Amino acid sequence: MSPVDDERLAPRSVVRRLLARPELGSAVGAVAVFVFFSIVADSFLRASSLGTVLYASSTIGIMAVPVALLMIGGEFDLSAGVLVTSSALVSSMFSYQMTANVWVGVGVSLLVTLAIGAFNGILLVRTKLPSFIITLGTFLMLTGLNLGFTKLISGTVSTKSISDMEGFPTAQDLFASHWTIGSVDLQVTIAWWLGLVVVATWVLLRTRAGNWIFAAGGNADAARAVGVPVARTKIGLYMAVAFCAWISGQHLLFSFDVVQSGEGVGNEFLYIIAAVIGGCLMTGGYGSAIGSAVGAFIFGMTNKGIVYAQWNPDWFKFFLGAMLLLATLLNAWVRKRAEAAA
Amino acid sequence: MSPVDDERLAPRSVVRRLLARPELGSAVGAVAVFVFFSIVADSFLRASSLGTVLYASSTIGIMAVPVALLMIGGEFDLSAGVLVTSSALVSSMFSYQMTANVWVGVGVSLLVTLAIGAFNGILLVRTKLPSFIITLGTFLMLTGLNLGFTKLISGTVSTKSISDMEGFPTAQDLFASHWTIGSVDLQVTIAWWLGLVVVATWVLLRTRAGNWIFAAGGNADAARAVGVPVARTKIGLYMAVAFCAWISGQHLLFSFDVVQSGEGVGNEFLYIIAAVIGGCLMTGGYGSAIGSAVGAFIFGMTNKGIVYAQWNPDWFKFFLGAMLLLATLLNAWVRKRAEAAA
Amino acid sequence: SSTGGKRAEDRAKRAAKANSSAVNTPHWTFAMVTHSGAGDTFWDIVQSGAKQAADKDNIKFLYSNSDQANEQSQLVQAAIDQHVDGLVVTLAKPDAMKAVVLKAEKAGIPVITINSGSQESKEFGTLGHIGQDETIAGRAVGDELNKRGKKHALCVLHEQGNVGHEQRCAGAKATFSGKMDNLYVDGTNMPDVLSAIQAKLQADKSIDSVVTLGAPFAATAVKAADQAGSSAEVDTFDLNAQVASSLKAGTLGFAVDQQPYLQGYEAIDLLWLYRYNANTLGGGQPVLTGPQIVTKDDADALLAYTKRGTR
Amino acid sequence: MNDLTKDTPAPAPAPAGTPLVELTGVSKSYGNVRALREVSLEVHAGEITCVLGDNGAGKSTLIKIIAGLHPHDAGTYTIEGEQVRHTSPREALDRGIATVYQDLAVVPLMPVWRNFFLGSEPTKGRGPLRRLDVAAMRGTTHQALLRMGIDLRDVDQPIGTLSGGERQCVAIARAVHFGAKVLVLDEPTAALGVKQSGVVLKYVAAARDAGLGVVLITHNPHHAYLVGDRFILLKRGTMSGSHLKKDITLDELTREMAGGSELDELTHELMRRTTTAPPATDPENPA
Amino acid sequence: MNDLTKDTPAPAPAPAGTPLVELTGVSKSYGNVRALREVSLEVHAGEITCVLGDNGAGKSTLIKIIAGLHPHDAGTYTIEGEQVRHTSPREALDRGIATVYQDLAVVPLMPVWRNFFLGSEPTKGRGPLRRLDVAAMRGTTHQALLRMGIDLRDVDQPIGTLSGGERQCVAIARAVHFGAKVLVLDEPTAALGVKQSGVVLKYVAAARDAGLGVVLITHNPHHAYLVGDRFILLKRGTMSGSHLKKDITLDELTREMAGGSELDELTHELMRRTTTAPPATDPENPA
Ligand SMILES: Nc1ncnc2c1ncn2[C@@H]1O[C@H](COP(=O)(O)OP(=O)(O)OP(=O)(O)O)[C@@H](O)[C@H]1O
Ligand SMILES: Nc1ncnc2c1ncn2[C@@H]1O[C@H](COP(=O)(O)OP(=O)(O)OP(=O)(O)O)[C@@H](O)[C@H]1O
Ligand SMILES: [Mg+2]
Ligand SMILES: [Mg+2]
Repeated sequence: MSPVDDERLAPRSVVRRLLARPELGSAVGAVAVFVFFSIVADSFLRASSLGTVLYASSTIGIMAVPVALLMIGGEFDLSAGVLVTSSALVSSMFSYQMTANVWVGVGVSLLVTLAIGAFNGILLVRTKLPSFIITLGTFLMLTGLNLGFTKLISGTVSTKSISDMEGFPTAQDLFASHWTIGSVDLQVTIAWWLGLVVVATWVLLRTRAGNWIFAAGGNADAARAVGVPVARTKIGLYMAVAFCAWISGQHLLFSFDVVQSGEGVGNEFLYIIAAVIGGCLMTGGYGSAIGSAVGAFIFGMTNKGIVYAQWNPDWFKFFLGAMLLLATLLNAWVRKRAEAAA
Repeated sequence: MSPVDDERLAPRSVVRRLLARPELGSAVGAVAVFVFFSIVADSFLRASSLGTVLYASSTIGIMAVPVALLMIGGEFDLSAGVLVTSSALVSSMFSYQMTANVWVGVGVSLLVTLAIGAFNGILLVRTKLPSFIITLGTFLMLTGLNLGFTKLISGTVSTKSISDMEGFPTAQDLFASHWTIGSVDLQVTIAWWLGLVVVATWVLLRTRAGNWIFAAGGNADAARAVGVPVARTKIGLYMAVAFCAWISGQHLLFSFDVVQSGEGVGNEFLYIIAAVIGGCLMTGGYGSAIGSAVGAFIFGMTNKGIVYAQWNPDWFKFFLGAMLLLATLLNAWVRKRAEAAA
Repeated sequence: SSTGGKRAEDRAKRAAKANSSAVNTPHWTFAMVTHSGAGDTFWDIVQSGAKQAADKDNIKFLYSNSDQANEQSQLVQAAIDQHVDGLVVTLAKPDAMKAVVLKAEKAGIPVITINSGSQESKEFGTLGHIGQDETIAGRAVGDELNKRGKKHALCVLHEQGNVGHEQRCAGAKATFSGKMDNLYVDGTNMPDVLSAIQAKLQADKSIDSVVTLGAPFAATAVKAADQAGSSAEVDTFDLNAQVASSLKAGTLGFAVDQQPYLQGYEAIDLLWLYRYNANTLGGGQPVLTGPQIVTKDDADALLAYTKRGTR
Repeated sequence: MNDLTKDTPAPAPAPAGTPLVELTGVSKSYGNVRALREVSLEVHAGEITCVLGDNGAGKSTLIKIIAGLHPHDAGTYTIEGEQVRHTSPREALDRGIATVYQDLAVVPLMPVWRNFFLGSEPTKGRGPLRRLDVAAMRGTTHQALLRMGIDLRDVDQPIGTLSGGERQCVAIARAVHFGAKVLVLDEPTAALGVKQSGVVLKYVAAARDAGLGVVLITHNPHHAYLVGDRFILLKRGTMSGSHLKKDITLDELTREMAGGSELDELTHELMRRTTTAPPATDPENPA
Repeated sequence: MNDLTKDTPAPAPAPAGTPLVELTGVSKSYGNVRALREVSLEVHAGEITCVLGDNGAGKSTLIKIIAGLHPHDAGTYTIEGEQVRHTSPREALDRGIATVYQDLAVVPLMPVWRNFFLGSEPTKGRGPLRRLDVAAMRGTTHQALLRMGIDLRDVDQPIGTLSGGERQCVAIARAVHFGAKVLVLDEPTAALGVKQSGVVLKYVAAARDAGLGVVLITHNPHHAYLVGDRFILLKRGTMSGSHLKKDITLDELTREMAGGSELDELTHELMRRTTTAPPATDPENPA
């Protein structure tokens, strides 16, 4: 039977149906922001500028994907920002101190980062404390460890350069290369970002794990009652965050060669912001990976668009806040209209 | 009838009953932290140090009280930190520019700050967007406005001194005086803090508004269905945050005379941290004002205790994170044990 | 008082250490409280200078920092509570520090100010000031840019609302004869720094020089200029190993050094001198550690020092 | 504290014949889901109006419109002759309409007594000393539940830890306590035990006798027939019948509720499979 | 897709006489609340065990222990003779125990079909291409609900927007679909219409006929007496009776459930007040 034949349903156009989806409803805000800056900022529409905006969006977007998944699963990760730095520091310092091929460092870093993610998740499910306080704890601890270890090992607050070490060029190809197509400079992070969005969307919508993520965030007790392994799902989500932090961390290392130990603080909020603008609920159970990408793109466009528009930089944050709020309002309004349309 | 007579109830000691309350269960962590630093830090137990720790706790605690109420009511306020600065900037710049009695500036600042709080609340109940995104928007906008206006008016990033203006001494008495009792220096903020905790506890437990706050955070739909004015309650909570931000802002102004426009960013999390350590649920509907005070005290003690203990400052954040996590774990564990005891 | 236990053990250790250090004055404790954010290169070098002096002078050195005025004053108070024997503070936000600095002096603790706040330092009655006014450093940059014939410069601030940063840019703007724009970036997010500078250079092709306010951002600015296809010269405040080698390689125009090592070292040493010998320095005037313009020619000599983290 | 048969003030007499609540041609859609179409209903003082219908027929939607939880899309809603369009349940409450929702509308983490009085807390003292009358609130709660046959250990227990039926009793006791003119009950006896169901029906009858208008939703034709004066039948969002008690027998009512002939077939099938004798002919509990 | 009478594999025959599930002297406290004390129960293949009792008697607590949601504090729990102590509902599910909880355990924001299969999703493909069999999941859901008399517009609707009864039907259809050896139902017909209640009883009977053990909680003595083989009566957390069908009449059962003589009084009181004739002597729906 086709549901549209039911006399209890009013017919609804395809456009409205699409706009009601969390993935697509949020795109309206992105289009609006794009059009707006195309008009007010001369240089915004240039191909080269697009490359810059996409790069800025991708560096947030890569992390916004797992953070969105985690939020759908009902949890936060405040340590995501510094974890990126930790991951970069581990590869760099391990390779340097052991005079090893940088790939060894990269591998060790993956293990360490995943272990930290697992630590977050296990502590969460064991202690049943709110994830805010758990990951706040790891956030502070990692911040301290980043600084403490770097000073202990390098003697300064940043790592030593590893650009002349074995394996650096190949690792750089993977994590920090860029292609120039015409006048557009496309960073490899954009490919990583899109790849992650596709994989995350597939996982969310077409696998059992995805079903479990929605359930764990939507109603953890009910999910447990019908046999969903909620604890394992949440630990897995934290490890997914860690995995993406590892990618971001390696990008940081291989594109800037030297890592400052104090970096990453505060970035966790950018990821959450991207996820929320893209329609993820703070309370869990609702959202999408594509939405997080749209959110990251809105953030990236606004953030850089204000620079392209050459507005007075003293008011930068004001414009940023106002634009983000407007874009999100527009998203929400469109989605509501689309849903409510009889 | 006395519930203890019921054959379906196991008897339970008074201590266990008290420990199961959110207000008191959290105090165990505070005692533990206190004892710990008394042992490891020689200068921690000195009377003058106690004054410093209490002052540090009170500056967070004053804001943690309304933030805890807001969290019980199911919402966040990310703009709370910069709102304090805005409030201070408004009084200072208004008084200076108008060459008015500083009390006029203080009054104008109260109105402006309350208006910003009301703006947050109204936007929240109107748009039904998550409070995270709304107050993130105001956070960014206020940050921009603080800097933009200050530079516009003063030409630099800080305000002009108003210490020689009319009314300054009396205002300073109210917001930034201190009493020296023996060798202990007690700031007036401590009195404000305790006063706010008492009022907030009274409101929460003994007034209709308190009932509504718990209901709005515990189940907003149900609360609305039985006639609770949820929207008004939430707007009121945002205005309570604004009111306390005004107090903190005036303290900032009258104790330092000059206000830096870039300050306050990030403090909103300290308030949330204090509330969460004190037992407030991130999901709303549970918590207490006393808990927030205990949380602020734990945070203040830890933060300063590490300094008194003279540990390597590179690892400061690590110790801070670890101690906070341990204190919260201890709180949660004690409360659970107390509740579960048959 | 007691003859055993931890304290006695500490005393013995101290005695042993005293023998190994250059001086045998009592084991004083000096505290330094700065307005630095966490993990800042500049303040790291200040600290290592201070530590070096502390080791030589048989000093126990305590360091704490906060970029919030309120918090910084509380940290000074904590140092007073610990009855330290000497105090080094920065006066980036002088009004916020006034009360507590006076309190320290009242408690008999000698205070020396470093880095910023040369004017207020005297006003607060401290022993002296060692450092450089951020505005003066900025002015030096403006002059140097003029000398290099630049017309349109970009000042990259990596912390919004930071007083010192504003003063640096304002100083440069004051002496620079061309046009100067500010750009705020998020210093804890290197990709953001990169893309923001890149965007600015793409938006305004007339920019011919970029001034970063911290050494770690210089390399990123170079990369941004490169990717934006801009030929702008990158100059920076402060030094580190990367900056020194970039100067040598010619990818950076110049750097303005204010010798942070010296600020830390001298402050502690002066406190020691004061306690030991009641010496003061500067004759009521601030002792300036900069600004010193470092270019390709000087880079070679400095490279070794930057590598070990003392320049 | 509040025994309906004696304490409730008699409602102000409405103009003769004017129903307390009247819905005419009311419709309601959720997005593109049409939950109600053209439904009319009258609630008179001293009468019990039963709304009956299959699952998903739109009964709760109708209730929510009366309670002011959702505004109606079309049609008119009048209270004592005055046309209204509620934007919040508060307005309906202030007009004397008390409702028990199917999902109960309780705040799980709050103590039972706070839930009982939520939205209508009694206070004592004045000025800044005005405060909740906690002792009275606890006492009333405990008494009201005891009268329904629920002997709570502790009214300070979070309501989320009560059993399903206990929770339902709190919601009903609350509505009965605050009901001034109209009492609206959405499947009040769903989770209740035999004894509690009896008490609820007794309350409903008492409320009617005290001159209140009652709207009762139930899936139990026995309950409905026992106390109801009017029966509104909903089917897939539309009205499929409206009867006065005198015009219909229990048999017919049951048949209509179950959708006619299908029922016979089903009963037959079940009979065949089970080895038991047909159930005793006793009346349904407590009737 | 899965009609119990034909599709369900017959459970592996347990050693003769060994109950599928046996609880002996089981107790459970929530903090200092003693919800269950020394309760024993047996569930045999091809038998329906009814758990009856007042509100708050501890029925749901018993169910949750069987379902593995809460571990028991004391006593023993054996499945097919093997002593167990579940730490998660997954273990009980894997042992073939499917449960309908009183609070239904659904995830409101998720579509109906995802809720239906939650925790036991069918997949197709292999390796990295292993994915949910979405078409089958939707189809099965729609069919299973249709057989219960619920004609959903759209299985993609979030389950939170379904009516109370529709939601309950999803939960029951799910348990019936996945129930392998033991089916545990906590007040399954509470929110159901006349027709749906009949279907559920039919399902229960069919499950029994297919050799499953069934635990049924209900407040309706007619329903219980119609299908039950054993009756366990709980009162304030303790067992107050355990009867085989042959040892008890419907009348006695109803009386015991209502707590004895109190009921008569109540019925009497209600009779006096209402002006209606005693209800028709028709058997309760659908029986
Ligand atoms: N989590 C809990 N914490 C404390 N007490 C609880 C909790 N859950 C249930 N109880 C108490 O245990 C007792 C038994 O509850 P249970 O839900 O098992 O009753 P029930 O027999 O299912 O009742 P009903 O017929 O109303 O559903 C109740 O009095 C209830 O208040
Ligand atoms: N918020 C909503 N959004 C979309 N559809 C809804 C919503 N609420 C209810 N519906 C749909 O409207 C129809 C009527 O629902 P309602 O709750 O009024 O039924 P009901 O008659 O009370 O059923 P029950 O006897 O099962 O409680 C149902 O089919 C339901 O799926
Ligand atoms: Mg309903
Ligand atoms: Mg139950």
